[in-house]
Amino acid sequence: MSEAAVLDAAIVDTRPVLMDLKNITLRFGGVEAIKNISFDIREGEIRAIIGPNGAGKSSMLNVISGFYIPQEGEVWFRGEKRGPMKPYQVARLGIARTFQNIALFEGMSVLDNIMTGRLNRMKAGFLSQAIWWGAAEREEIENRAAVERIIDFLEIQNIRKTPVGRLPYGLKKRVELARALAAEPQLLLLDEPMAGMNVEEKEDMSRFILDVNDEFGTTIALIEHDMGVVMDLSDRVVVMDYGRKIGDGTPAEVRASQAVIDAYLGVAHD
Amino acid sequence: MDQLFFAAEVFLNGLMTGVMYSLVALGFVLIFKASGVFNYAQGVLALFAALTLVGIQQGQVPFAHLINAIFGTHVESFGWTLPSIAAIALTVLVMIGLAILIETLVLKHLVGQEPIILFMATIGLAYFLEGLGDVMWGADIKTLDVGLPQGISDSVEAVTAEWFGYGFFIDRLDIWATMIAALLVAALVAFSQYTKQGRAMRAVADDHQAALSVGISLRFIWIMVWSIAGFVALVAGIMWGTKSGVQFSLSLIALKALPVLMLGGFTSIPGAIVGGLIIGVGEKLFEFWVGPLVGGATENWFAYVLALLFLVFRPQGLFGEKIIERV
Amino acid sequence: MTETPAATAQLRSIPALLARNAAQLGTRPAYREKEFGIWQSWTWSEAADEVRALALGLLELGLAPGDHVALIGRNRPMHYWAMVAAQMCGAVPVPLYQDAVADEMAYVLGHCGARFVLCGDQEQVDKVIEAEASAHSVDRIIYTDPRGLRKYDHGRMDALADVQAKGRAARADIAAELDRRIAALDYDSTCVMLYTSGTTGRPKGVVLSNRNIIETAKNSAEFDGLGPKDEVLAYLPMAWVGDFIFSIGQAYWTGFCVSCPEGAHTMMTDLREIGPSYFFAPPRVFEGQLTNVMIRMEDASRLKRWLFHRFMAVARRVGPAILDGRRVGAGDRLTYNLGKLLVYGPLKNTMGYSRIRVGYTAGEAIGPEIFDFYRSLGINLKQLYGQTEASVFITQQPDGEVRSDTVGVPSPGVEVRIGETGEVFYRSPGTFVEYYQNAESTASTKDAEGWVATGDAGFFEEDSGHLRIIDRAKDVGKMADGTMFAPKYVENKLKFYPDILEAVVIGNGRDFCAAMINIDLNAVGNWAERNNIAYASYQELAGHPRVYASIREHVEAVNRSIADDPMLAGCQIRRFLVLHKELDPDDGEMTRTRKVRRAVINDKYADLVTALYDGSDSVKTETEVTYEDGRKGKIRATLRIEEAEVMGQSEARKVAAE
Amino acid sequence: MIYREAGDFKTGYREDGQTFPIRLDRWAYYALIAVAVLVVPFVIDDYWASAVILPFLIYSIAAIGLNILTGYAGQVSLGTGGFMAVGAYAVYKLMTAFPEISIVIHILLAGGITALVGMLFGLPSLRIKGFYLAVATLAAQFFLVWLFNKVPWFYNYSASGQITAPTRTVLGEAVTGPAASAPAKYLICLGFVFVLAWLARNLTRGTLGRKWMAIRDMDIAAEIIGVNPLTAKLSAFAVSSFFVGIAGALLFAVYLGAAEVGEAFGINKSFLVLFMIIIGGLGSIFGSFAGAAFLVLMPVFLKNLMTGGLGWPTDLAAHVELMIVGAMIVIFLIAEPHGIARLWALAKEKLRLWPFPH
Repeated sequence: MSEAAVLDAAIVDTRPVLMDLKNITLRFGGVEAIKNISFDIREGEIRAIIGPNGAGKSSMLNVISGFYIPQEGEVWFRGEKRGPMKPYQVARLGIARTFQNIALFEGMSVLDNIMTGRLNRMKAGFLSQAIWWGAAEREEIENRAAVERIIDFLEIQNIRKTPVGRLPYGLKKRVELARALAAEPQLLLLDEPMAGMNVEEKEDMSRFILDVNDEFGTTIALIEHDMGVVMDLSDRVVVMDYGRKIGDGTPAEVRASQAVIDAYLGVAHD
Repeated sequence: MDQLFFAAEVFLNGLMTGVMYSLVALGFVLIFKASGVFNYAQGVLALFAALTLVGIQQGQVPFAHLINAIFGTHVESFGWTLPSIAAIALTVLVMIGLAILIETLVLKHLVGQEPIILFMATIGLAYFLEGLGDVMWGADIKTLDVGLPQGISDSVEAVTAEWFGYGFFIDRLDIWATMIAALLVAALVAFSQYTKQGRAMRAVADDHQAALSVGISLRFIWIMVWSIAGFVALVAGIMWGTKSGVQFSLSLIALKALPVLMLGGFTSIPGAIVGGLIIGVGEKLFEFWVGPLVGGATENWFAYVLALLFLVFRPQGLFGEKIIERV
Repeated sequence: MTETPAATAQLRSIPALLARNAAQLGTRPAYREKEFGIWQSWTWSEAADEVRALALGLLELGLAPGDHVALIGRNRPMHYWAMVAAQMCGAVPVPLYQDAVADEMAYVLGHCGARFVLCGDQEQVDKVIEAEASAHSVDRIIYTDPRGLRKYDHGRMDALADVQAKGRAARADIAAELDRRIAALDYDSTCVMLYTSGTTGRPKGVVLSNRNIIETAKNSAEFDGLGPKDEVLAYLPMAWVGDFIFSIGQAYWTGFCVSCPEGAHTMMTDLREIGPSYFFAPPRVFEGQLTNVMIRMEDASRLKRWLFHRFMAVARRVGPAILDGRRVGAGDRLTYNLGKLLVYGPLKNTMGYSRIRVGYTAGEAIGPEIFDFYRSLGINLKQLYGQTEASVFITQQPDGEVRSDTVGVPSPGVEVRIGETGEVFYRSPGTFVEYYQNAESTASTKDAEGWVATGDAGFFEEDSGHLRIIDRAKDVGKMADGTMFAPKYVENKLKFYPDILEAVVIGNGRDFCAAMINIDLNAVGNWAERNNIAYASYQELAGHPRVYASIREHVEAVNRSIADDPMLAGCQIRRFLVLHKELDPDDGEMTRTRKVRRAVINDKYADLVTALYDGSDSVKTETEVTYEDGRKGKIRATLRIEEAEVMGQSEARKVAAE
Repeated sequence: MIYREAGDFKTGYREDGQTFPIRLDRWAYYALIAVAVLVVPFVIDDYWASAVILPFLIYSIAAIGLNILTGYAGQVSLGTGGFMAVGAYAVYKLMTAFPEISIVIHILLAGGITALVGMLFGLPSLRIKGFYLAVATLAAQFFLVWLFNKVPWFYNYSASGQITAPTRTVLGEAVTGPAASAPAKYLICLGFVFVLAWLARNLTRGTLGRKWMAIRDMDIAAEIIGVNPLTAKLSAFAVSSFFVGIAGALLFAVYLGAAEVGEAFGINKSFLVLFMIIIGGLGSIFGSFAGAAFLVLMPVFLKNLMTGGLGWPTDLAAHVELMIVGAMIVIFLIAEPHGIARLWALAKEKLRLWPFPH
């Protein structure tokens, strides 16, 4: 903890804080998945959460995305304390995410999957939808146009109408990213975006993540195993181990930190 | 005062019906645990078993109706009457054969399909078996008598009358049925807990791959559970059949077992037992107290509504533990 | 069908044509591009507006008359707009090949002294910046697709959209100036400058005037009755004269619609969606598609294959005749129509040729059976002969007189004569003005009366009056024994086999011919799969004995057919080898238009050549290759050399006699 | 083979998103409508109407309704029969209570009422999932049937306990009651089918449809990307029940004319409709029609074959029919779990690629 504090101090970043997590503790029954963790995410940065398997990274992401409600601690977003909320309400605040083991809607086409990312922007009334007239059709077309921009951005034009069920793993990951982007989130959470990818796919994905951050100025928080990737991508890194925060700072600082080294040498990581 | 005794009597009857429900529900649970199949045909199996039993016992010619229709013959019966034991034994064989057929013709080809598809398949199966039963043995209502004692048990009445000054009316068949069912339930539980096959069965339920890797034959397990289910169905069929004749309505006991499963959980053996008792007692008492006010016949739905309300407040069922959802 | 808008006296420039189209065809589609999942469309009036905005923008950025505007990118409406916009400002558009590597680009940019460069995307921008090291003339870069360029220094760089915005904003002050410049354009002002990929030496900048382009467009459009209702798909390099004639010249003259595919990889699907009515493709495209068709049919069910072959046979017999409107037996006509329903129709449809009225192929000779395949399906595919210096058209085939072995009759307005050396000369309104800053090669190509030497050897058939091209004039040489040596002629015959991609025949001044052959990975690879022949690399496949065997069969078949022609009998191939790598423009072995560079190959593969003649039966070699990303590497290989049976002259005579 | 798609390109998202993007399909669809409206009414007779066409149309509506709930929103329901009963009894009460108001209004209202009941029984779906929910819906089935049986108010205290549809007219033509002619019945049903199918298509292609499918495919992910499960599921139950209710109303008022809840709307109805969408294809409106057609036509065919053709006694025929239907369902599930709709799609793909295999 102390060391992490030191690292925090070492960072000079003027960008305003987008999300601030204060003393988060999360329990499942008796088990403490997250033990009193605090860190912040600044606007426009790429923030990585790393750590060995079972360090509580995914739980942390689930807390941020409102899927788990922590027993203790506060979540501040855009300067406001976030009360207990349903996940879909959190999504509407402008937080989108991808999942560790892909959670696409297998029964729908790539296009429809990405369109679901914009559901919250479609306000047409029931009647309008039923007769497909006015607002409903207009919205459909507008949002389709927006989605097509993302499809173009992620270079998945040729699979537009394919059912996601038929896609290879790497492309599914990309489609999931597209779905998250479609929501035009302020904060984008990526849970192991490169898990199970080959080198080439990893390079592509890294490029996309950087481009997203660069072109749309989206703030990104990501969990990743591959240290190399993390070091290249992220502005700041939080290191977790056994539910505790053992490091926080720029990639360089974190790499230098003894606690982190121990944690990583302690476990076999992929 | 009498009200109370009535209630107690109703309660007892409820318990007995409940045991029957548990028995049928057990059939479901076994199959669901072992093959993930939600076997809607369980009830029809009972009907089919009963029909077969009667047919064999009275020496009917299978498919007589069809044969006559096609060849214009008039075959009806072999003209013998088998002793109940023999008939039952033969019927058991038939049910096992049926289990094998079902496995090879249907289940084998549906491995890995979504549960809903498998469920649909069993409904299709139910239709088929119902038709088959009627075509094989004719659709007329049959009386089944394997020598189970029937009628009001005078002894019980006498004893109770002596004790409480109020004679309980309890059908001897029910007493027997309850005892047999209880026995069977015990036997099944013991089987699944203590025998090799039983453990294999549970292993399959927990993890197909693992089970396969340790060399348990899925086919064998499935045929076994379906045979057991067939046997359970036969017993249930005998009870019900003896009580109210062998006819289509017999297959409806399946529908009675469903809410039991909801209460107890599709995979929990104790759940099936306790759930059965709760439902049995519950619906009898409800009919006893509330029935008259609303025109009766509340058994049709009470069980379901009870289970429904129960689940709304405890989705994991009686014995399930709380589910932590993960992404 | 052809309601070409009335031509009036003052249609003396492309901008003038644009104005006319905007006025007369305002609501008809002018451009389409597949983007964001649909065909984004612009009517002529919308297009005119876009172009004008762009022109104003360029003006605002200080584009001066006489400046050169280089343009590197795939076929996109805005790129065509940019060319016209440049003309409006009195500048000269110079489209470049987008696959050109940096140093090629550097040369061209330096040579024409381009001040403005328009780039399609980041990749091209990077190349230009790299090229600037040697070409200092560039002082403004404009890009179409902003992706990834956000962080670049924008001091001297703008997005095309922004340029248009600038223009629209400044309209009030500079509109007058622009109109003045447009008005200043006349029939002899330069319309475009195109660099010929020159089979030898540095590329030359061919200057084409409005007269060249518009006259040619006019004549050729009338020749085939093109009208505003026609549809073309613009997918060939914008730097190639053909694309300029079709997508600018004819499009602006007749007012038909130009559609651009989403990208090279979606070209075939886009072709199918658009279903053009007027289509041009070099033989390799048709070859590729045919090979593709055959491969896909291989996996088809028995019945389908039977249907296919059955009806294709019928088509081959009567299809061309029906297409040329000649008399055909009622029975055949019936089966043909049935075939149309079951096979030809669907086939054309899946290839995207359902609506083709006129299709052209040129640049290389096309294999007879390939040519006939498409003809027999009822696709009016024709050949033309042309070159950049002629604004394409020299000769072309009129409907009804189409054959695979000729290139047709002189195009309207074109005079053609055969020099005493057998070289083909022409003179036409399309004849180019000059080679930019290269007076002496201009002089050496175009004489005082405006006759231009094509550099090809050929002759007119007495009976039909059709021109037949034998080979590049300078490539036609003499064997040691003095008989005629026409490598291209032989190479083409070889390349007609689907599994031969390229072939280089040598033998000038030698006493026999030898060949180096490139297999077609697509076709051969598939063949290997079907005969389950395992192979790890192109090299291994190329060296496979069975591949060699089938190649030898082809070679010998070719020998036999050559032997029939006493004039060329000497060109039969005695020894050949299969190359271990594909000939590649990036290695300078071919031109960007995929013409073999003999000189380069002769010295690059000198060791192979000697081996072919010193009788050795195998040769070790090491070759330098350039990878897509520009890195260079070496590949080593040991190539086998095999003998092919040749027909002695006497035999040949016999064969001919039989 | 028959498709000619070259040159059939889209220049806008409206075109691209239309129901029949391929020109040929569009024409086929218009042709079908034309035949249904301009030809059938003049050739239809009572046998065809009562044996095939009316049941087909009415069950199509029910199937579409159930498909919305089960196929699109992934909530398995075995209560269809009960909800049809609600529609039937609602329209009966309305017809008899307000004879002066148009039957069409009544039928729509009946749908609305069923929608409310459907939402009520849909509430548990927020806590209960999968089979548990499927079984739970049986509660609706049994309770509703029991209710209409036991409460005389619903059947206006008629001695028989049956409900009988009085004669009602649309544009002066009797569409219910004994006086109704086959064409009139046909046209009113056709009208409802056409409009409802169109509504279903619109709802399933847009925002609501995507919410439903998201919930179906992965409810957790759906909630995390911002879908409110409550509204999504309840809306599915409501819309579905609306369709089913109208189907029930038509079945009783137009087709049967008189009904006794037990045998007209028993659990077998629930299964019948469920079979229709499984065999037709989950999550496909076309599939709903296909399934309805299949399960309406097959029994008719079998009956004619066995009693008419082979001259078997009807009871035997009935039993054999039961066997065959059962077998067909199993076979279908084994051969093509995604139903006729998938078969159709595959066939169409083949035709589009012809003569190529892929």
